[in-house]
Amino acid sequence: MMRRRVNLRMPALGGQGAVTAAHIIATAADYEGYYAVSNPFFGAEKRMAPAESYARIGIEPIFDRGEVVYPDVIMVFHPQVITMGKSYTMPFYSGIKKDGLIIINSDEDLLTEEDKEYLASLNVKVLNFNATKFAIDIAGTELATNMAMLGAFFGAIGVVSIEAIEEGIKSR
Amino acid sequence: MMRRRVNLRMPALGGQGAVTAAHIIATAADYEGYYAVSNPFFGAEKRMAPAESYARIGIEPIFDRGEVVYPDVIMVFHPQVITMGKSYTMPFYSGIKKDGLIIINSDEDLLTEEDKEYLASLNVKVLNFNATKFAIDIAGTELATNMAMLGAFFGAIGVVSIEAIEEGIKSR
Amino acid sequence: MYYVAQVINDECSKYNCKQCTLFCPEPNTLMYSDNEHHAYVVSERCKGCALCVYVCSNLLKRNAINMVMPEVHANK
Amino acid sequence: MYYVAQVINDECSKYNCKQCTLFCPEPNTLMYSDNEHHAYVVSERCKGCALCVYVCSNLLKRNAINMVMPEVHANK
Amino acid sequence: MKATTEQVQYNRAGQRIVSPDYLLFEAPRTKHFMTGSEAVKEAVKRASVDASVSYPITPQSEAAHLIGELWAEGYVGVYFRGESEFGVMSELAGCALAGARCITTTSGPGTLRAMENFPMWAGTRIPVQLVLMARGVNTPLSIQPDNLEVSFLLDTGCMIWYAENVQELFDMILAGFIVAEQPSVHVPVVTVVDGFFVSHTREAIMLPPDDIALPPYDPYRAPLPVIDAEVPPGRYMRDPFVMKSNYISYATHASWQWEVRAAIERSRPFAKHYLRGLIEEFGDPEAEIAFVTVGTAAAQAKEAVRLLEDEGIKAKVVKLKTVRPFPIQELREAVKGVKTIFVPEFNVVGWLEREVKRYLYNHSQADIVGGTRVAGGMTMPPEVIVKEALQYLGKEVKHVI
Amino acid sequence: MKATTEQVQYNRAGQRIVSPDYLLFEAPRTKHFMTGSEAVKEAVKRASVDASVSYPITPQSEAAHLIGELWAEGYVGVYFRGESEFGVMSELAGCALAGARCITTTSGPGTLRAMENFPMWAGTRIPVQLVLMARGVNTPLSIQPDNLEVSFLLDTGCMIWYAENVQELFDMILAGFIVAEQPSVHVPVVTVVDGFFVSHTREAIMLPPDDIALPPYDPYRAPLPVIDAEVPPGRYMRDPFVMKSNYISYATHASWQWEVRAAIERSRPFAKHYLRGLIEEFGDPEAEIAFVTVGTAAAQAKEAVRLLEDEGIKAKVVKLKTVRPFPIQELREAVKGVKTIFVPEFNVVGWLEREVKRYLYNHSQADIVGGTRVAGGMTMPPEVIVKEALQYLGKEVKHVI
Amino acid sequence: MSFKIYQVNEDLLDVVPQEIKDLQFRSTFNNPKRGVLDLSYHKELIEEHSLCAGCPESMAFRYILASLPAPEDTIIVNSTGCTSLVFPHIALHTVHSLFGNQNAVASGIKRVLEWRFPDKVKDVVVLAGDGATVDIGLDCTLQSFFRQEKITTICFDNEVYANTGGQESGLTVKGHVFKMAPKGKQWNKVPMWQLAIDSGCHYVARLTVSSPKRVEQVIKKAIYVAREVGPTYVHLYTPCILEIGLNSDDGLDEMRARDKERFAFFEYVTPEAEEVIARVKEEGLL
Amino acid sequence: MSFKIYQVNEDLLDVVPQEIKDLQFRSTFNNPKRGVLDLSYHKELIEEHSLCAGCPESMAFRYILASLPAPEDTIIVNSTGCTSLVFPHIALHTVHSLFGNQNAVASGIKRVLEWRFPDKVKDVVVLAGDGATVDIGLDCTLQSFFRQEKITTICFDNEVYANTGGQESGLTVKGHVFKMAPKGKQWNKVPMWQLAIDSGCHYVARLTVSSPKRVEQVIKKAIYVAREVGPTYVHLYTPCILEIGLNSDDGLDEMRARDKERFAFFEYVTPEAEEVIARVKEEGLL
Ligand SMILES: Cc1ncc(C[n+]2csc(CCOP(=O)(O)OP(=O)(O)O)c2C)c(N)n1
Ligand SMILES: Cc1ncc(C[n+]2csc(CCOP(=O)(O)OP(=O)(O)O)c2C)c(N)n1
Ligand code: SF4
Ligand code: SF4
Ligand code: SF4
Ligand code: SF4
Ligand code: SF4
Ligand code: SF4
Ligand SMILES: [Mg+2]
Ligand SMILES: [Mg+2]
Repeated sequence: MMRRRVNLRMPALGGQGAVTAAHIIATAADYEGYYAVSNPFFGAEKRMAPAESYARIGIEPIFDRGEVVYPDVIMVFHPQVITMGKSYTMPFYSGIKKDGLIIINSDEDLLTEEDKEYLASLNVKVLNFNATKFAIDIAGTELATNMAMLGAFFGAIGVVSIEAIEEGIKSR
Repeated sequence: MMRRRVNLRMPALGGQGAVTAAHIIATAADYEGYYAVSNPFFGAEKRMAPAESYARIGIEPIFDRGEVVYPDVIMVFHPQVITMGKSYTMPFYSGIKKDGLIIINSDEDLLTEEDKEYLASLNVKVLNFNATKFAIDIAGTELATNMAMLGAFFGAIGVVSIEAIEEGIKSR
Repeated sequence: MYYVAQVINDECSKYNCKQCTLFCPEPNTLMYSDNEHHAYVVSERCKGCALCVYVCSNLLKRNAINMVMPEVHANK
Repeated sequence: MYYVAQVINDECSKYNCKQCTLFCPEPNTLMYSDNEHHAYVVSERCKGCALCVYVCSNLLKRNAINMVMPEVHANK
Repeated sequence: MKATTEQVQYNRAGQRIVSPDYLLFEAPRTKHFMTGSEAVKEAVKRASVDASVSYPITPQSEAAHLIGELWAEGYVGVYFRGESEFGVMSELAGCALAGARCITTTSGPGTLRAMENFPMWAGTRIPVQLVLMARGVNTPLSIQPDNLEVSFLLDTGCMIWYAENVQELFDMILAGFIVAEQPSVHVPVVTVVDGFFVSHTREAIMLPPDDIALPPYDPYRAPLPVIDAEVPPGRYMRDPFVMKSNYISYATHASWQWEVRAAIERSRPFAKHYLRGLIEEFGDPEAEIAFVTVGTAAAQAKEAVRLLEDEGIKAKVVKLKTVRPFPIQELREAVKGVKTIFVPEFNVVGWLEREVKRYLYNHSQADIVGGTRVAGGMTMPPEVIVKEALQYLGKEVKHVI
Repeated sequence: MKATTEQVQYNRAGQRIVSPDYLLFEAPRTKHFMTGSEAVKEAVKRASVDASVSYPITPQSEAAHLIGELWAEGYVGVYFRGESEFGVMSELAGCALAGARCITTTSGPGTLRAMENFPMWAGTRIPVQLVLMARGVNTPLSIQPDNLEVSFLLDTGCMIWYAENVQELFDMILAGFIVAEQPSVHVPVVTVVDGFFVSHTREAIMLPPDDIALPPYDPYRAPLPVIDAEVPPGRYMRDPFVMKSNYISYATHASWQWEVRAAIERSRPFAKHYLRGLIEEFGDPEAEIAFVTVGTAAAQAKEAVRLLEDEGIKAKVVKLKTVRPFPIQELREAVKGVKTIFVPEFNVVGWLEREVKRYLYNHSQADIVGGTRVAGGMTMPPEVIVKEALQYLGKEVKHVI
Repeated sequence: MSFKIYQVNEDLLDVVPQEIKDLQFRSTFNNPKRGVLDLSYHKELIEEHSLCAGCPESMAFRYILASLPAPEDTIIVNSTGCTSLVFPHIALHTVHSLFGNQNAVASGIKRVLEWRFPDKVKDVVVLAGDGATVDIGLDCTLQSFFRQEKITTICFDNEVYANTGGQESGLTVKGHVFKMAPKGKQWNKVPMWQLAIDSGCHYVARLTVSSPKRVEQVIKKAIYVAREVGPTYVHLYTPCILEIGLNSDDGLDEMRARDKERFAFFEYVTPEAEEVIARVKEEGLL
Repeated sequence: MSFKIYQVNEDLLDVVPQEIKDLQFRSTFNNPKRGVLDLSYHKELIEEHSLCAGCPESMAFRYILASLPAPEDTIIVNSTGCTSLVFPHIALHTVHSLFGNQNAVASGIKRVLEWRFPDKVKDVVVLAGDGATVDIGLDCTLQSFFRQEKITTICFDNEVYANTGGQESGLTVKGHVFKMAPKGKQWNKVPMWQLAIDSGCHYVARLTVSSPKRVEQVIKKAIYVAREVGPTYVHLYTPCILEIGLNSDDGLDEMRARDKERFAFFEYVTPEAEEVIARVKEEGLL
């Protein structure tokens, strides 16, 4: 995925660490020599209430800020984002750009036929990945869900080095 | 004294009743069929501190308001207005118009030669009248000083009827 | 965050207690059924705080409620 | 308003009291002269409240200060 | 509640209820002589007011005292002194939310102390009336007239009206309730006068009888439910969605703000009717010199127009009675053909000049001059206005001052 | 206190004192990655700050916490949490009067709660710095970015500066102290950023080392005596004549107010130097389309200019770094030849559009369009700016969104 | 009394959402004997909320709402804070205005309702956090007590500004390290209950919300006294588990620990209030 | 200590006005034993004022200024009200800012002076009316007590808003008819001295200003305690003769009458304060 700019949106629930994830992504990209900006959605999020964060990565200076209205990548941190509509946008993929990517923390397929048709029309790839289960299995705690999601992201886009990712995690 | 408008300024000390006097004058003039407006100087006057009030009388609607900067008549309610400079303008007669009138509550002549020359150049008449003494003599209290000053004013300009003056006093 | 409460109906039915229903912080979530003689959890409403478990297990030693990982159902 | 206080020096000198100087509400107005053994009024500063008379006459019954109509002097 | 010939209705003070038009335009009037503060009392007395809360500050205190007297006399339902202007404006919000027709008064520092309440009022859509008797704000302290504070209120979402004199103040207060309470408007109205120049000046005023009054406020016609537990709240609050969840809050907040401004726009026809136009013109309609002004500056400018006439120069005054809504079309119309516009103001910043330039940008070629400016409390002598105008125009200053 | 090579001086935190020019322009810088709130900390750390008082409100709280940490670390002399924004701004006034270099932060409702303090600050001539992280004001409640509140501050007598991003915020805070404390200026400075868009956004920033710092504030160079009982008070107070006698108060109040505005004018050369100009231009200098903006709206407009470029349309951004003083000449110069000016803003009222029209009245023939407008907290997508602009210009909207 | 406003038009019953119908058919209105024991069965007046999982403030909300003697004629005034995330979900008239002005708004509402409905009982209850009540809102709070407003003020004391991320408040205990108090708070917790007593409240209580029944008793007393006598004040300890670093199931334990010390149950009653309470007890409403 | 700032340059002595020279040669600086007895002889620190003739506030001012232990290092913070007509005439550093924010401003000043001059004593004294202290300024006042600011707060209680023409204040007694209370005040006078105690003041006194010596003692104790321990509060009854309709010579009589009832002298001292007072007495400064 080589674009002039990659805009990333991460709908999650309060307490899942999506803000941290966005900052790690941006820091890593910055370390790697890209331009990068990250920010959370601007709310007073409580545990279990909707929360969202964003990262922008590019090859020229980035002025744009605020919530990502037209994302290239969407990472859904919690199934309730979809099943209970705990999302800042309805549907959660609103604004997704052509050839985009969606990663959902779930084994199960949560999309309707309608959703799928629409996404297919934009050539958006959808990846189901149970990050929570992965976190429990590997790290022994569901609190590592955000790290697992990060892994999936970096794996999928593959432009940032391991060293940079470590730098991003350290700087938190 | 027949002018399209008569503007009256009354420098006094807090507690002397100059505000009441202005209102009586204006009410009386209104009753008599003139256009009239009165107002105090806009301060938080304490007993013995400078205080000032104003009245405007005319034969056409009066829009002008606020302190009288260019008076036709000045009534000085207390000698300290002159001797101790307890006046909002320096000298107390600043802005006086040609052919104007000044009434001072004092037997004594409190003006300097310079003052006199200037006032003479504008053909301003100066009347010394010990209203306080008059008030004590006639009403038995120095608190009637403002009434005595009023008397002097109405006497000097002579355009408002006794009935109107009574109306003005009643309306307070 | 990822768990919800579930009453072990048979355990609960041994008592006529209702205590946990008073301490759940969520409204309309942990209720009692007189017919079935046990408490029950409206799991979409449960936030998984586990206070009910504290009440039932730690305070009352009844161990009639526990936390489970819920199944995710597509909202199709 | 139109009066100021004046100490009756001879009366005041009978006492070594200074009481009125403490109760005058005006600063630097009613002072005491040790040399001349009596209080004195700086009359330009006096506001004529007559509290000194209350102190000297009503409270102390000394009647050594009273209110007078001041002379007006042109400030030429 | 309509007052028809068949069925005479009375308010809780025992006054006969008449239509707003009757009270403002038709009822016989008699002449009185009084101050602006007293005129506030007379207006409130005829306005079936339910509640007022006061706090002292010069120059509005007297008006507030007099409203208190109306309470003691049974004309006002609820009245008390609050702890500060911040408290007062919040107490008044409570009164209005509970369904009362409300009025209060303040000045200068009081306005700023209460500041956070005004956008809250507007957003809460309560048709509260604030009579603002403008004075200077600290620092340095000044208790004298200066209308800088009005600048701070322009963007609060309240309607801003401006009365020139005692008579206009009386009439505007009555009109204020009527217009603010229209279901399609229902936002607060700030009725401004210059402190002292109007509040403390005694002049002639024509008043309708005091045994008639406006129809009482009907909270059940309000666009938002009244907080009285007599109507369903649903799951609703005055700032509803915002706290319910963040993700629709921005849209709500934005649309709500737009709606408040739209409500002000919708007030135009009502204001036009009850104020007899949003502007008043004085002087020579053909003049190429115009003074665009509000309040006392308009009064002073009128005297200046007379003086200029004496000098053989044609001029006119365009007095704005409302600043929010701003009489955009009326102003553009009124200054057609005008070559020089002076905007005399009682403040140092020239907020009215800014408004005038904004709305005349690309709608007039006239020179717009921000002056005469007076601040801190002095009057604006007509002689000075004339002198400054003539100097600007390069004309000889003949008139003696 | 000059830092010469001969004599190295240190502030009370043990940092080496360097000249403002050295700190801002000459010291070597290294890249860091942080939020706007963290950048506030970095700036304060290098500013020899004496005192700060805080009150929590989103989105400024974090910046305030971090200043507190600097206090705990010994970089700031006095720090505490006040009881409300009203209290905080008054406490800070006390700190400044007593001779401290002061900074605080607030947002939206906090600004309004403290409102009365700002003209008081200006009139008291204290060079306090307020970092304002703009957010919406009630009602309805919104914690999200919206810069309506800036409109309320424009006429307070404070300087108003506006930073676009994390880097600019850092530099402006340092420059703010230097300019505000000039003896010929000596008024407060409000350094605005859009809340969240800057406070909570993490991006790259170049920082000078943190063992150097600005020269400490010298209260004895202030134009008014510091309240420390070390200099003669005479018979003097910060609002002197006013209370001494009414009769000179109006003149005092007026001249004092004029002087505050004159002080802001006198800040121009200093601001120009330390901010490297009062405006920044981006895009095609010859463009006939210009976006005149501040803050985040400038950032978004820059992206829009890029998109327009993709569409083959030339446009530029004129970003104002200061609003008070307003860059009048700079703006007039920058829009020479421009046919259409858009003023995108993060509020419903268009206060910047009003300013732009005021200052361009009779100085430009360009069409001035108040838009794109976003309020209540949403971002302003460049795609939307482009769409609205093209629609206004009657051009085809090719760009996909 | 107007609980009828919750009755849905019969013709609409099939289109109205279940949660609204539940309010009509499964809630407890029009019954002054309602209480916390209803919580096990009945539809509550809070639909849901977005407070943290396990937050004791939520428990307090449930108990208070269940204990109102006349919810159908109760107006709730709140302030900004975590609690304000609950109000939009409450099926009563609730008002949010500004942070800290809650007692001023409530005063206005109460007085106007007394004027508009002289023959009806309308209870006005203020619910706000410690920051709202004791810091920024202290003037409005105490002045409403001084003025003898007939309202009940309930403070949710979580000893911190929670909603803004954990800053020291006036009710934080001395020495505790929070944001804006990085060296630990330098001064004592404000004894708000004492200030309430000296400011003219007729019923004052201090407690944790560890005992639902006790909360019910206190709330009922406070409301009945406010109706007839004057201001009443209830100070509830509702710890912010998030900011003091507790797990979501620790809140009750924390409160039970404090029951034995700082927040031992404390009640103050003036003689006029005593009379009302005695009468209400006799009537079986307490 | 900086009383030298009052010393006029010798070369300028002949052009400096007498009143300034008097400050240098006839005032009592640099002497902690100064007191009200100096009033009979020495140049006062108030030059003149525009309060009403006979106003007891003026007497209070004279006593307080004469009693400051270190006027040359004292900052006075005031508020809006009748008292604000006096401050421009005081030969010390005085600050007026806004109505009711006096204790906030004073807190800032005190803390910065402690930071700037760690080795010097700088006394910060607040002087304000009842409206400023107890109504609009209550939050700032009490919070400065809570925060344990080392300042002395003096309230001039004339039981009314005098400067704005006589409106009811929180310190007006119940039933009194004033403006804005046309049916008489509906609620009790606020027991501010009690609130000061609850709020953490270490020395609290309530008295009229009928006895200059007593005022001196109280002011000195309050300042010495504030220097070392924490906030102190002095509540002075200074009746507004104008608004209660007394003659200009009635003020003293009115205060002497109240000395026997509502304003009977009352003092509260914490143990820490007691210690300081005892030591200062030993040093002969009290
Ligand atoms: C004037 C103003 N200042 C600050 C805020 C920000 N604010 C909102 S809630 C809050 C803290 C509330 O604390 P508290 O009252 O204790 O309630 P909690 O969140 O702890 O339940 C603050 C500071 C605001 N909304 N308005
Ligand atoms: C914010 C604000 N509100 C109101 C005022 C008006 N005001 C000035 S002095 C004053 C009364 C002062 O009363 P008090 O503090 O008791 O002092 P007193 O005049 O009685 O000595 C008032 C209401 C003001 N200056 N600022
Ligand atoms: S506490 Fe345990 S036993 Fe009691 S009702 Fe709840 S689940 Fe059943
Ligand atoms: S886990 Fe918490 S929310 Fe869920 S039922 Fe138990 S107490 Fe209620
Ligand atoms: S009170 Fe009387 S006797 Fe005593 S000093 Fe004064 S004038 Fe003299
Ligand atoms: S009359 Fe009053 S002002 Fe004059 S000296 Fe006596 S006490 Fe002082
Ligand atoms: S932040 Fe604290 S008080 Fe707020 S909801 Fe979470 S636990 Fe409760
Ligand atoms: S109005 Fe009252 S308090 Fe004010 S100066 Fe006059 S007597 Fe004193
Ligand atoms: Mg709290
Ligand atoms: Mg008072």
